Amino acid sequence: MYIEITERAISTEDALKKLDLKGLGGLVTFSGIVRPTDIEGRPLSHLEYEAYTEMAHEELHKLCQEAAQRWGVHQIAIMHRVGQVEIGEPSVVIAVASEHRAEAFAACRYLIDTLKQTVPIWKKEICML
Amino acid sequence: MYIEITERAISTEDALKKLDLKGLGGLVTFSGIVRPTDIEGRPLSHLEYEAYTEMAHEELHKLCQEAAQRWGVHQIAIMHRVGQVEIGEPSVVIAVASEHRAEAFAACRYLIDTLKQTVPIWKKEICML
Amino acid sequence: MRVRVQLFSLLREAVGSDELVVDFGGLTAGELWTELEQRFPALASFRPSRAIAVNRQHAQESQPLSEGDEIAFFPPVSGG
Amino acid sequence: MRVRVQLFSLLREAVGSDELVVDFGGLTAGELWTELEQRFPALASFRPSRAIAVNRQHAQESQPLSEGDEIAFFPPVSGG
Repeated sequence: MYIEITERAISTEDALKKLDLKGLGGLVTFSGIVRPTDIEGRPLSHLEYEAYTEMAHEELHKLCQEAAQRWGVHQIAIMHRVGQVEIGEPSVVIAVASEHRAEAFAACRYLIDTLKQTVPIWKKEICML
Repeated sequence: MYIEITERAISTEDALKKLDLKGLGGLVTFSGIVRPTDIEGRPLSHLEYEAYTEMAHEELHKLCQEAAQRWGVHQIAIMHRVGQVEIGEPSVVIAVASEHRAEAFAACRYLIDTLKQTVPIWKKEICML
Repeated sequence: MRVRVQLFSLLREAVGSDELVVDFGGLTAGELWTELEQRFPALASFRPSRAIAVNRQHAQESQPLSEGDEIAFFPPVSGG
Repeated sequence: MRVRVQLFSLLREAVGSDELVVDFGGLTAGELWTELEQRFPALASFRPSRAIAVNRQHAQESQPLSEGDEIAFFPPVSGG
């Protein structure tokens, strides 16, 4: 289980490198990518993310433990950007490997959905001038 | 929409390179990896995959069109190995990008589930001697 | 009529060939299979599970065939 | 008691500081918020939506506080 909150760029490949796939059969990844417009269609310059870093780490760790209990998945990597994130860059990447695919899909979906609801990270949309 | 049935190694990274993420916000990938044992726990040497290649292409194309209709997702890459595939290697990789994550998750799950049910590809398990 | 028959996976192995060109007096895909069973008795045990494609489309036993069709018989798919 | 208060996102911007050390006469996280609102009226509009963490755990207004606790107030999270 690997958790990183970082100002540096992240990628699906980076998250995959943190997993030990030995013996496992299903690998699911999710990347959330910064879209060029806000919810009302206004063009964005970029996003700025801020985290309560220590608590965000602890909350993400709890989510991973919940996923392990519910679906028996132990190979999980979660990376989240803070600071300025440009349009088209991933702000979050999650990778989950499990013996069979159903568990990896369920856990990956749960992790991103719950991350957005409970983990103390905030996004600020910076509009185009 | 990109479909490849190939004797060469495939990877999540390869599939991602085939997508145009411009303007999209959610990216989901699935990789099916060859496990070291068969369903009864016997050690495997490797797998051999065989395809009715022309029909498999057409069936995969139909699946992509169904995913486009049902979830509005147009950025899909599907790669499947044929021939000998070693333990730990991906036999199939699917990548789906969409505006929002729900559609990418649903389409990716649909594609792998339906691929396994309808696309004319066969796996042969080669046991350890 | 003359049709091209492709066999895959265990059916290919049972017959020892991946493609047959068959002169065929019947009408449907199911009748073609029955004729193949007579020539290759090893196919008989696959009848309950084997699938059919005609011109690269999934098909039923009742599917009528035409001269030049590309027919395929294969066991349940197991890709992924 | 003396507690450390961290503020995030819009609350940080409203107060103009990301951390306060507060000498506090009340008992609960909700009472602490009320005291902060008196010092920083710009916080009042956030009361309906703001969340609370005590020692890095999500908490309710009724949560009793102890000397040295690390309290955080923040708007609804929006990561991902």
